[in-house]
Amino acid sequence: MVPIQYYLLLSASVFCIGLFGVLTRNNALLFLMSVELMLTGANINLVAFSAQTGTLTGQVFSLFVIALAAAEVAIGVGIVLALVRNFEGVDVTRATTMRW
Amino acid sequence: MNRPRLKLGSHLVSGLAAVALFVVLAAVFLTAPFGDPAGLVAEGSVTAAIGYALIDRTGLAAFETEGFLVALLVVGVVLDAALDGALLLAKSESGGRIVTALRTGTGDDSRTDGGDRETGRSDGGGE
Amino acid sequence: MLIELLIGLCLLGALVVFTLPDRYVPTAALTASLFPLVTSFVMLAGFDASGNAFLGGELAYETTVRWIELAGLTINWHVGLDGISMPLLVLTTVLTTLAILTAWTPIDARRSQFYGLVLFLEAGLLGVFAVLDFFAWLVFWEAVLVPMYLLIGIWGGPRRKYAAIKFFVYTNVATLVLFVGFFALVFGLGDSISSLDMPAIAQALRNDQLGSLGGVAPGTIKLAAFVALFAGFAVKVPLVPFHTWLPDAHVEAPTPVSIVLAGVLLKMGTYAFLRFNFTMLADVARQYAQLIALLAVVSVVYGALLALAQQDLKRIVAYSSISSMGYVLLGLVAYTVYGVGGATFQMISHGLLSGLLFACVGVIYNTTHTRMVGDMSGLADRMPITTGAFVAGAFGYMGLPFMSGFAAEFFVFRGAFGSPTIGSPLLTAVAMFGIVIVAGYLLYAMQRTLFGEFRLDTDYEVGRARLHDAVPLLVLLAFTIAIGSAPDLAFGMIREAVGPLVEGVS
Amino acid sequence: MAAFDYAPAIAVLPLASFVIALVAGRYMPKGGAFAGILATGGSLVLSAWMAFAVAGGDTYNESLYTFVDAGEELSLHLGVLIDPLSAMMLVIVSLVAFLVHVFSLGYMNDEGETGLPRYYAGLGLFSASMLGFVLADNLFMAFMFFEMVGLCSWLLIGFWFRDAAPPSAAKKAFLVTRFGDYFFLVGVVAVFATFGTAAFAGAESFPTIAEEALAGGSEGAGGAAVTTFFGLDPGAWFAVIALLILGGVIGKSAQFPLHTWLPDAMEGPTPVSALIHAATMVAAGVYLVARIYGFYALLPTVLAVVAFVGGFTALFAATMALVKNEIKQVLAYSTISQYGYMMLALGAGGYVAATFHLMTHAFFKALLFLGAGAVIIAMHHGEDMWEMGGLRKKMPVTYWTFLAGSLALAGIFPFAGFWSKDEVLYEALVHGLNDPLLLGAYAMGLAAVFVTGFYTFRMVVLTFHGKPRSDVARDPHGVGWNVKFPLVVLGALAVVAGFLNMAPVAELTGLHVDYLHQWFVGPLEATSLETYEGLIEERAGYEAAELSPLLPAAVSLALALAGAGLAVVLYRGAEPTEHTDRLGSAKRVLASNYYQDEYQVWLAEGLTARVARAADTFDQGIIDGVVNGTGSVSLLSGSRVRRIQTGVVSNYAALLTLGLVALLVVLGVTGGWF
Repeated sequence: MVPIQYYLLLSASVFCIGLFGVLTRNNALLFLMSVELMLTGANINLVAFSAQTGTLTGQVFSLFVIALAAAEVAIGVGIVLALVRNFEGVDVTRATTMRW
Repeated sequence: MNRPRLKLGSHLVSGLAAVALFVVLAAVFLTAPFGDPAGLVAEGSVTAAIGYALIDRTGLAAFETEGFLVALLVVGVVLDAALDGALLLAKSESGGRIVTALRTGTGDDSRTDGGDRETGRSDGGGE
Repeated sequence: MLIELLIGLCLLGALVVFTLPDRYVPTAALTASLFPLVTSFVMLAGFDASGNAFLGGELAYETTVRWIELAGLTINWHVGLDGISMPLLVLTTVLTTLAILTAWTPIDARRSQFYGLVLFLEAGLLGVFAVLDFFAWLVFWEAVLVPMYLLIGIWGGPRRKYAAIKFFVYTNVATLVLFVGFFALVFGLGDSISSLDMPAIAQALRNDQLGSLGGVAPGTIKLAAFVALFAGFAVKVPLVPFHTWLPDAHVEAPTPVSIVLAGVLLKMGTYAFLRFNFTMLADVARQYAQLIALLAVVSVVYGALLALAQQDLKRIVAYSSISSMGYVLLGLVAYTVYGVGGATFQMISHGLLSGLLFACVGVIYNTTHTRMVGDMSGLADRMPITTGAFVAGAFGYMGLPFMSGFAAEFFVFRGAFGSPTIGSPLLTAVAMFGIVIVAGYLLYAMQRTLFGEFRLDTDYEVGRARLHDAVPLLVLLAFTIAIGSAPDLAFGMIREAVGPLVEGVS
Repeated sequence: MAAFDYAPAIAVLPLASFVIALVAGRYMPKGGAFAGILATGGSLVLSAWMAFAVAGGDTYNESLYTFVDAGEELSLHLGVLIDPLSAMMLVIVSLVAFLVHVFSLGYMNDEGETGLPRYYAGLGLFSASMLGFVLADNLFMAFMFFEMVGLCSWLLIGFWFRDAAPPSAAKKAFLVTRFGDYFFLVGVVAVFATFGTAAFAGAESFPTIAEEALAGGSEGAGGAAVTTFFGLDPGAWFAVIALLILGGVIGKSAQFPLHTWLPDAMEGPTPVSALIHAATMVAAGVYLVARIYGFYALLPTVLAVVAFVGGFTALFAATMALVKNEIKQVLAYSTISQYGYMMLALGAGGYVAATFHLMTHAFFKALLFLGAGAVIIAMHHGEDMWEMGGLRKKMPVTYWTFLAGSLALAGIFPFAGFWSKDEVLYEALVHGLNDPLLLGAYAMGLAAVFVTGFYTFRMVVLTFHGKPRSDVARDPHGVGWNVKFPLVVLGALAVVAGFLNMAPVAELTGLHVDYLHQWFVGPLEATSLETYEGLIEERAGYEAAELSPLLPAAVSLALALAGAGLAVVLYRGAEPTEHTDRLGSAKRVLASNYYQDEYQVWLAEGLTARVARAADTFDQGIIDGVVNGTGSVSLLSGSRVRRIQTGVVSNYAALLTLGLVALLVVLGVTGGWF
């Protein structure tokens, strides 16, 4: 069987690619995509450990994650629309009202 | 020509944090002892077992699992709420009160934290 | 169960008063405070404890209930009284009732909240004196801060926010310090204690069961804990140089709050000194007795000098409280029956006398709307009762015989003079010079404000005190004279509790 | 023994009158005066009964009330000690208090004063405290009542609180005596710490223990158990204690340098001056030394200090009385001077002389003050002697009694003052011939005799003789029976009190007319005169020189007559003139009281107040500055640190990531993952 380290490295790299996107992009839509990548990384991790432990919990959880991701996208798009309306664009760095 | 172009620049610096995280994670994963994977060795359908697990019929599942009925219901409610919320946020500006609440810099009564009116738009700080 | 009843009555009274409309609140609050008052006197009458609560004495009204189970460390609801806490408990109920009475005139906004908070404060104070488990004790200790903060911050004078925040932050930081110090001891004791019961901890510490912690020797832990606890309580007492919150708090606080603040709240500090530093860690205290006595003397003389320089009547009394609290510390560190007993007696006496003086200043302020010495003179003619009470209180403060102040100070001096721990009587002799300075500033203030030709710069009509203003003054005066003429009313039980603490000290 | 069961009532009766006057005085006729008169009258009767019982050979020494019950060693008691000394003092105090109460009817009530209940309450409380002080059987109780009389003095000096001067004088009086009391308090505490008891008399009393300790020390064997401090041997430590207690004595008895409060105290009503600031409270200091004379007699150094302070004060105060223009001021300085004599006598080993002078002085000085009070009534509350004159014919009763008092004060034969002052000087001389310090004190005392004669008769002549120098003096206000009665009683006593102890006559003729000596050879051994004389010789090493009492008596009488004669010569005639200008610059010094007030005021206001203000500045600036500084630093750093909160989501995410990385690295390193 494939050792779990490989899966973990895969999941870590997918997660970090998503994170990289979040950190370097200003576009809210790209944010959403990047977040999807991060969730995928987490899902890989869950499934990998499901196989490692021989139980189904991880797989069930990844299902939940997928479902929640859908909800997240829905809200995310809503926020993006609000951004567009209030800050004339999808640039997240413009919305800085929640600061000191 | 209109094709993707790699945009390099100082905005990538913060991405180094992600790289660093990957390095650390990799270092941890590669050095950690996990033992041999158990694998899903039993006979039967994994998908069916997941289905049973979701509705708490763990006795019928071919694989060892726990019940997730409550989680399923909670997630269901959350999803519903999220969709409603998304709809509310996305509604046109004509009637949505929440949208108005989020708006800053245009309304007179909308500011509650004492922030400076002029910096609401222009002083992004991140660019 | 009487202690629980006592605290419960205060909380219940607070709840009821919170919900009442402002119009009925003053009477209701007074009535509500009478229940704990009567209860405390019933307890005093049936008081049958012997020995020191922390040194294996028989307690009165003791209850122990297992409350929270933690791994290896149980938290109990453990309350009980000995001869040290009983008089303080009575002092608290008496002063709270009288403070409520003095609030009738000056407090006219948000009455239900005010009186409710005062009753809540009373519950906290009673808990501090009655509870013997550290966890619950700390809860009460901190619970006192909140109502006090609000009472100063809402109903105070012009700089009330500054004073309230200063009070809260200062004392809260102090609590943090003492908390760290105490838990160093708890962890150092390790398996030798099974609960946060303070008497048990005291016994374990006195039996030398303190182990090392993180490679630090037990002696060092003890010393560090002593310093941390000392600093924490010194803020509350307050001791020079941790005293600067007190004058600000007093000046801004309304009269009834000042009475409780000076009368009872400061005693929390000295009470904790007695219980923690001087009972649990008695060996450290004795080792550094001279240093502590020096601190006490500095507090006495420096506080008195500062009082001499003030023009605001409340500031004068506030600084003189610092001076008086110095006597308490001097008595505690003496480790003689008269020293520690006198210190406890001084807590009671100072509670009554400072309450009396603050109440007098309050009555004067309510009428004249000023507290500055230079703004008025000759009030004696217009306010004979207040003047009489002020004069009597001031002389009590100066240590007039047959009033409690004399007995307290004499006990402290007698205990400290030949004390085996302090060594030289010189420090005591210097501290005693406080009685001259205190006479200086109080006589000066009285001469300027009460006597001479009538003059008032603030242009208010000055008349006799109303009955509910006069009653607290007279009641306090009566108590002062009673325990000053027959000190054994309080000193008898105090001595009983102090005895085991000073046994065998040489 | 039945008599002594009523002893506490002597003090309790006036206390009851205090309560009555305070609570119900305003509803009673005469502002509660009658309660006070009855109470002090009752005290007088009881005191006389005590005196008879003591004369019958009984004494009483019991603790009656346990103030603090803390086992054998530590308890504090209030009790009663009645022996010849306290019995005599009780009679003096209750008699003067009674007469002053009566006199007050004329001085206060008839003059339409307001606040009379307060006045009579004060008088009652004072009488109770003073009698309590006299009754005290231990130093602790004595200190308590010592403080109480201080309070009463404050209350009564400041009786006319609407004026500016009386409250100020009251404050000064209390503060200056408080300064002395501070030392006394240290002394009391030291006595407890040293001996474990503060009882005056009995086997367990501290003078007895001290004597045993010193006896044991000198023989090299272990004496009684006393604890000394500072590594001093018992003798030196006892001297320290005695000097500390002496601090209280100097304060209360207005001895140099703490005498400054007494002249100011004349701001109080004149009956108060007579009772408190002449006859009784000021005597408390001297009485205290006499009370524990068994302790002082052990310590020759302290005795010498006492004598020297006394002698110096006697002369020093008398010179200031020379130039005063107010009748009460003259009497005030005279009082200081006379108490100096008593201290001189005590220091010189003349126990009987001191108590004798205490008694005669109480009578004649109370008389003089009450006489002055009568004059002040007549003058419509004017006190300046230059406004008076010629009152002799208008008020004969006052004049003749005042004259008797003056003759007694000046020490003219055969008035009371002659006998007592002569004995004081004789004792100082016979013991002083072997001791230069005492001899110096004696010389000052002798010089003061001349000065006393002068100022006394200057006062008499200016007040009563010549022609009236103002309109009020031409038509003085009349005085009633309540003024005359006390004057007559005291006048008679001023004449005859001296015959109680005619020591020189006894010496010359061999007749036993030194009744006071016999009185003090009392039944209670510890406080008996014989004990004291033995101690003075053995412990203090005083030796009496062989000397006839006649010559010194003649010398002092001659000096007194010379002083009085000079005053009469200078100030007689219809229109006397001021001669004080002839003193030149000395006049200014005398009139300014040797600048004693100035330096004491400077000590209080210039020095202490300035130090206090500096401390306040330090406190507000430095100590509170640090506290507020801590607050400001927190606020400032907070306002800097919050800048991290940029509002840009990417920055938050980056920080989150970095935090996670750091956390993982830390956990990994400490947990050994790598």
